Amino acid sequence: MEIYLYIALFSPLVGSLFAGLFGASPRTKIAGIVPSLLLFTSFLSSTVLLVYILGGGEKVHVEMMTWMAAGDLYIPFGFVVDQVSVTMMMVVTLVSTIVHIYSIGYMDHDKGFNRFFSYLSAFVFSMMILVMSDNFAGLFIGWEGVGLCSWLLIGFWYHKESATWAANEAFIMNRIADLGMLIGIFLVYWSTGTLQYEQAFAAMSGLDKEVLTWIGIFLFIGAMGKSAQFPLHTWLADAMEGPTPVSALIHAATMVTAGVYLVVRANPLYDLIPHVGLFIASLGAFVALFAASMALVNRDMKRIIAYSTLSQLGYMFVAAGLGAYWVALFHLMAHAFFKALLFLGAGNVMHAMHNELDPFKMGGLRKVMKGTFIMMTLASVALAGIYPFAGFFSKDLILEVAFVEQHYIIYSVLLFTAGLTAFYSFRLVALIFHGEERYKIFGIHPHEAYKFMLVAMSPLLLLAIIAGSFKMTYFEMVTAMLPATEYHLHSVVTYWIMTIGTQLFVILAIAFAYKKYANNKVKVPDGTSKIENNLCYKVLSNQYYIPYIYEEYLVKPYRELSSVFWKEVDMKVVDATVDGIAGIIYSSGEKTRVMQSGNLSTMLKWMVTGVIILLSLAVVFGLTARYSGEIKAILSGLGV
Amino acid sequence: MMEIGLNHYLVLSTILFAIGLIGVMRRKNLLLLFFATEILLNSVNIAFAAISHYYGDLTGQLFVFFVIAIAASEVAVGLGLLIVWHKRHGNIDLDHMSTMRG
Amino acid sequence: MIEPVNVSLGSLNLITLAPMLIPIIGALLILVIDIFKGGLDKTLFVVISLLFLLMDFSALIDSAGIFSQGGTVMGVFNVMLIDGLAILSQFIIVVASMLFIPLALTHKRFHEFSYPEFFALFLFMIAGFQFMVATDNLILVFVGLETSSLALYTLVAMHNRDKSFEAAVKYFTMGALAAGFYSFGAMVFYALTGSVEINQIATVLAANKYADIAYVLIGVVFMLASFGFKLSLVPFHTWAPDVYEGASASMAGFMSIVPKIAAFVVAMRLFEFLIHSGVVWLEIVLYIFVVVTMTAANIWALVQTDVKRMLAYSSVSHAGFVMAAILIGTTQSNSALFLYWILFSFTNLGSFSMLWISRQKHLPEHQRSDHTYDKFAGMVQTSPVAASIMGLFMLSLAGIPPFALFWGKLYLISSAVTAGYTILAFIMVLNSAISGYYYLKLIVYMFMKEPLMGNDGHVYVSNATTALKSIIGFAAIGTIFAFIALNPLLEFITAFIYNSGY
Amino acid sequence: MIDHILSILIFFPALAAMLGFIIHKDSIRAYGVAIATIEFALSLWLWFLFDSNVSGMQFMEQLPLVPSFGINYILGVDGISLFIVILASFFTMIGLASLTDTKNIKNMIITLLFLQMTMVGVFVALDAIVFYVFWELSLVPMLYIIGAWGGPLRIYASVKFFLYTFTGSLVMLVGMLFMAYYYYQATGTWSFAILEWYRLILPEAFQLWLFVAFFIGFAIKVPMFPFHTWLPYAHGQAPTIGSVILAAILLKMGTYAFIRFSLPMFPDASVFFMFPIAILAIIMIIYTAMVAYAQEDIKQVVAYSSVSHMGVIILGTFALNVEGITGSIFLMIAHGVVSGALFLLVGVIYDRRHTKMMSEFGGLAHVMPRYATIFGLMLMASVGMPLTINFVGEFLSLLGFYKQSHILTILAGTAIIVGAIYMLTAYKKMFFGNVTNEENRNLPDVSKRELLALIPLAIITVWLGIYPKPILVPINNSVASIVQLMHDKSTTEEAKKRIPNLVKGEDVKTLEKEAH
Repeated sequence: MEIYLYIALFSPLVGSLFAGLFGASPRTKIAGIVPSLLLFTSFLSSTVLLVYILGGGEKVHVEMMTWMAAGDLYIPFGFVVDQVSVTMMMVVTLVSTIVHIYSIGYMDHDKGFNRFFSYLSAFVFSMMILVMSDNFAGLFIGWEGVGLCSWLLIGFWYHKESATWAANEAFIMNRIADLGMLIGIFLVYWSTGTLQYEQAFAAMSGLDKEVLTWIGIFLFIGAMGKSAQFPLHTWLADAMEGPTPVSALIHAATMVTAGVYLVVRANPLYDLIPHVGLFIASLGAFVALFAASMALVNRDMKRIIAYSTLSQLGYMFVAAGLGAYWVALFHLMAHAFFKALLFLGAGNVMHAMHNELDPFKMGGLRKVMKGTFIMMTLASVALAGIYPFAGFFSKDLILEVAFVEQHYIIYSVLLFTAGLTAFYSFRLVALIFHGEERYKIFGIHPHEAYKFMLVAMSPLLLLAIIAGSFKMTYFEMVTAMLPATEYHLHSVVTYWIMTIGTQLFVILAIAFAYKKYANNKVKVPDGTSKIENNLCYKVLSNQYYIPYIYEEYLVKPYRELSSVFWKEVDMKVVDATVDGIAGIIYSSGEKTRVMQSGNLSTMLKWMVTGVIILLSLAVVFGLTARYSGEIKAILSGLGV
Repeated sequence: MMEIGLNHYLVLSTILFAIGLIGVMRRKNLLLLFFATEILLNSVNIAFAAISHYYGDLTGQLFVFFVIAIAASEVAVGLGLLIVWHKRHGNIDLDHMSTMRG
Repeated sequence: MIEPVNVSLGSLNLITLAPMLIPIIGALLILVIDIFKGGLDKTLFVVISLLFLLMDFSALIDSAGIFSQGGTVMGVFNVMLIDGLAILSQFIIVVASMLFIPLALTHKRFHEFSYPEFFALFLFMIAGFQFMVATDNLILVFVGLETSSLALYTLVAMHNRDKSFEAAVKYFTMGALAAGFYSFGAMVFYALTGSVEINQIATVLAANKYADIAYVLIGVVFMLASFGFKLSLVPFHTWAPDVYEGASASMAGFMSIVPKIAAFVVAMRLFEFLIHSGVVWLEIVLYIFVVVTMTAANIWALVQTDVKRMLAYSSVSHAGFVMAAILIGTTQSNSALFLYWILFSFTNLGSFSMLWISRQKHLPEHQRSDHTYDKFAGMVQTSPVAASIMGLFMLSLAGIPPFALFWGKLYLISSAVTAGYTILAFIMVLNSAISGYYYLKLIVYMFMKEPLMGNDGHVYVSNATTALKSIIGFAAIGTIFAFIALNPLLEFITAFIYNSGY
Repeated sequence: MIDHILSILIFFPALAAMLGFIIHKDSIRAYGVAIATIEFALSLWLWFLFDSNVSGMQFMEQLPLVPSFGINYILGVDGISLFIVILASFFTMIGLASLTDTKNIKNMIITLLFLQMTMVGVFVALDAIVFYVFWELSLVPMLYIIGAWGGPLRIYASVKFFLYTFTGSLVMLVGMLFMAYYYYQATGTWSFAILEWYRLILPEAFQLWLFVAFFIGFAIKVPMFPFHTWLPYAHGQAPTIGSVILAAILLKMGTYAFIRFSLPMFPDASVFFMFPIAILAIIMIIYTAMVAYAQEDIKQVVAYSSVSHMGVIILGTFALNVEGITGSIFLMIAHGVVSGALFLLVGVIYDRRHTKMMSEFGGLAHVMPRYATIFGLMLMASVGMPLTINFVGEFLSLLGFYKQSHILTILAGTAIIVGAIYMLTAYKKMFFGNVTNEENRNLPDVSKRELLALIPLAIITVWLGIYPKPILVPINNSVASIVQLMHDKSTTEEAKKRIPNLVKGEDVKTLEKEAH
């Protein structure tokens, strides 16, 4: 089995390097096809591993070589394929294979085609390291690696100021969280003596509660950055500057879920510190609502989906925080499928609309883009959690978890958010595909994407529809590792009331969205309508002014402080002190050199003066010696 | 009648020395400056002679002889320099003698 | 009837006088030759002087042999004193003089070397210095001091320029004042103890337990002033820059080395017993002198625009630095003094010789003095070897290892640390750091600036002959490879110092 | 030959430099490269001969120099110095290979060879005075390089560099002399041998002030805040090769000296001053990173980033445990490679445009994609991306210090944030966006000669990031012996507690190894 592990892990790397070879040469299809094939290989290997694990196989654990060893620290390049990582591997390889194939079409006309595939495959490789590593340090490699690739890909169109700005923002914000992660890792090392998951988690049960709490908090800070939890969430929406396949792969399906993965992976730790878990869940619930609310009014197709991702991540954290790790992982998986699908559909729309992102400028696209329309609608249905789509199984489960664990506030927040989710998803669908063909004003002639792109998307569609049915198989597999808590309501009646109630609520929300946006009256907003001047609307569309606050109160002061440090402190204080000392020495030379007047008379006077000074010193000394007793008496009298 | 003792000689010597010093400081004329230095040396000579007598030891007088000899040769060198200077510049004023400074 | 005085020649121990007599004889010989046949070439006199100095040197080796076997020797009515200090300092005096004399063999003709009297005076001066160091009798010190000084004044004046005369007059006048101080100081000691021998003075003062401390201090003050002049301690240093500037570069180099070591030896003999007998005042005053001299001279050197003048101030600063050895007064520090001075001689001789070979007869319009910094701008491009050698000497003076002077500084600072003068050690190193600036300034000019217009590089070696080049080469090799000779030198010096009881 | 390999390593370049004077200036570059290559091969051979399992000194040479004053010519390498020596010879080689045509190239090459002598000398000297000799001597060639080939402020910069460092090291010299004196008092003989000094146990009061004396010398060299202001000038004015060597090797002398002198000689003082120094290091990290962010000149950014990274190295050193010190030594090498490469890269653009102002550039990624790629790689290494060389060092350094203080490590850890901020901003300014300046439109991409220098660095950056073991093992062994020595020598309770005792751990570790 180890060979499959290596194939799964390294094929993306090979693909990346292969595409990288063509980095400087003009666009060539092969630079896209080969990495896609290699990723498919990786996917196949992962499937083999999945089958093996499903068949009750022992987990596959390899140690490739030593990475770092110093003192008592020993970090190998170790990889493990177990129930959790194999799930992630499947998600990652599947979605990325599809995204790769899709990108061959999507990036068709881009002159950075080869470079794109190199980055994309490199990302997959990093992600594979992240999920497959058997220790925290390896996890951190992947963690940073995906951050790097995300930086490269967000800033892929580096001639765009906004893209590069967003790339840097994403990187730096992730770095802030990574610091937390790093500290968490240090804490793990110094309290358990190792960074291997197995030994470390085994040792944790014997640790002080306080230490564990800190470890949990710091690791979670890391997770917050990658998964864009409040207050480190702003980068995700800005990251939409990257090419859409990137958004599908990185900022929906895989990288942003790394935080969830981390919490799931560290379940033995979080089991020991339920209070931190509760915090995670509360934050998750807050983010779910918070992000959904911003999605309500946004006018950027990709950003809306991004906020929805954020919101769904919140759901996952609720599950993970409440100890329902397998539920979190399950939602992660299902979400990856339908969200990637949604993004890829959005990519098609963008292509058709010549990179126009404002759904208000679209409308009625269902006529020209039938395939995309169907896919996006179904993906939105799945996202909204309508039975029997994937979202229903995973998302409702989270609601149940919250209910069963008796966190009713969380439950109600999530429930409300579910409605919002349905609303904004279908607001988007309605605006894009229904109603009047507003794009015509702008002289755009939309067209459907390449066939093969739609074909490539179809597995995702399939999975978005049926993934829910794997629930029990999945449960059996993954609970070999994760706590096998089943969340059953005490009474069947309650269960049904809840389920149906939720479904109704969601459907109502959808209907409302359609009613409001799927008609011909929708106009391109021009900032004059009443709703746009509503305070609420403003707050929401400005993302609660958080980016503004960051810019004004963090970025600007940092920039100004830096400038002050350089120009005022470094130059005018630190350096000036040094130069000042030198200057004082030099200028005292200049000032006192007049002593050497060149006049013999003065020189002789200096000599005599010297003698007189010496004589007076002698007199002083003589007197002091003579009257030392008296002087002491006087001094003591003065209280010295 | 006051007995003239060693201390008187020494005081005289010191006073002369001080006069010499003042002369050294005040005089702007090179020649007078040389005179002042001669006064310095000779004031010491007086003291040496007196002390020598006081101790009944000839070393002091020996010193005096050497000082006189040296003073003489100093004058020779000094006057030589002075003459050259005067030839070149036509004056022996110290204030004109400050091309090098700083 | 007066009894005939019977003094056996053996008890006179005339051998102690031999090293001083040889140069005197040489000087007389030169004068005699000139009387018989005038107008002989300077090379003859250079060779004669060298020969006599060589003989002097071998006589010294002889005395050194005697000393290392039998310890301190007194001679000639107990006036001459041959101890380690005397021998070491005479070695320095004679060797430095031997290196100096060939500097007369310049490419250009200079006024002073055409007089045989120049060489005669030079040899008289050497004898004077030798007398100064090889006695503990204040009279003889005075005689030696004045013999050498008067000769020196004349030698400076013989450079025959306006500035030289001015320098000579200044030097002379201040020297006369210093002589007055010296004799007054000697008088005070004589009055206190009835003796003019340092040993005796020490014994008598110790016997009455420094009862007349106030008078002792007065004597010390005048002695300090006198030697302060000779050693150019601030504020008695004012002659130094002017005289160095006025004298020829070679003479300036000579003055920075030989007269000072002679003065150091006398100062060591005189002041150390005082310090060791607990005259705290002297310790404090010397401390002040050391610090002020080092620092003040350094900051004045910073602002100079003429290299020779800068080197003058730097010599003053070095003298202050070395004065610390006398203040510390341990065997190690005294050894360090000699070590330092030997290494300093090499370096300073080299750097002044470099100036000497670049001496022009007529200054171009833009050049204000003989050796302005500007003159050396861009030297590396036109004469890289000369520039490198000059740079080497500057680095050595700044105390960059492994060049000669570094080891001197190392040992001297170590002696300060060892004797508990840690603060002094820090002041010393900080001064070294300050001094780095002005030595560096010349390097900056030579290596990093563009040459002035019309400077074809010939000017830097305009005065060079084989003899001068060999001297410089010798100094350069000595400067670079000092560390090889260091151990034997150190052992030799330490043994001599230790056996002399210092 | 093996017995004297270190002497050969030191003096071969110097000798070659002397002979270089007679070589015609057209062939001097080939000569220089050849000499540097031989030197590099020799240093690799040294590594080959080096026994990684020995923690002590190897290839020791001893020759009396001034025995009566205890100065001996003692050389030796251990895991700590070995790689810095190799790095020094490596950088001289690639520096010479990539040297662009300048005026007086002959002087430049000869100077560089002399500089190499001093660099190797510093790291293999085991006698304080010999160490000091090379330490000071290294200033001279650098002074010349900056002063003769530098920018408009070159003279100010070079003199400042020289005097500042010179002053600091003179203070250190007093410390050394006192150390020797103390040794003399304790044993009755003079000695400047470092290994002999290790055996002394000093009273804490002495340790404290000696530590400070040494600290001033080292801190200026490193340079630590607030003694760092010479560095931006030196880097800003120096020619490319000067900056490369300064950043890659010369700065490492300071941190190396901390490990060679301060820690083993003054364990109690090291513990006593650990927190103040750590705070200084943190100021260095954050403050200089912010200053770097404010720069307008790309070279200054890299220069200040050096200071910032040196802060991490200092922090690792004062972790006083094996992990931290190993990390800091590794980071020295890593930072040498990366900052050296960054300075080379800045030199590449400077050669083309004769400006280093970032505002002059923009959109270079369009024009010079290869250049942008290599720059990007080095940038990522500089911000500590895992699997690049820097990360290993930073990780271990911070990990080590975490044992001593949580809060301070968190503050120091902001290095990874602030580092990313200034580096990414600079990269964005230079490479991203559209080409706005017409002059940049037709810039040629990196040439073969430049690649010759950059490719090896890129390979090392990645290779040692993935597989640092061959370097970490020898470093680790030598560091372990030093930490043990410190533990044994320390006298105060606090120090005993802070510095781990490895003897107990030893058995456990061997058991673990068997288990693997």
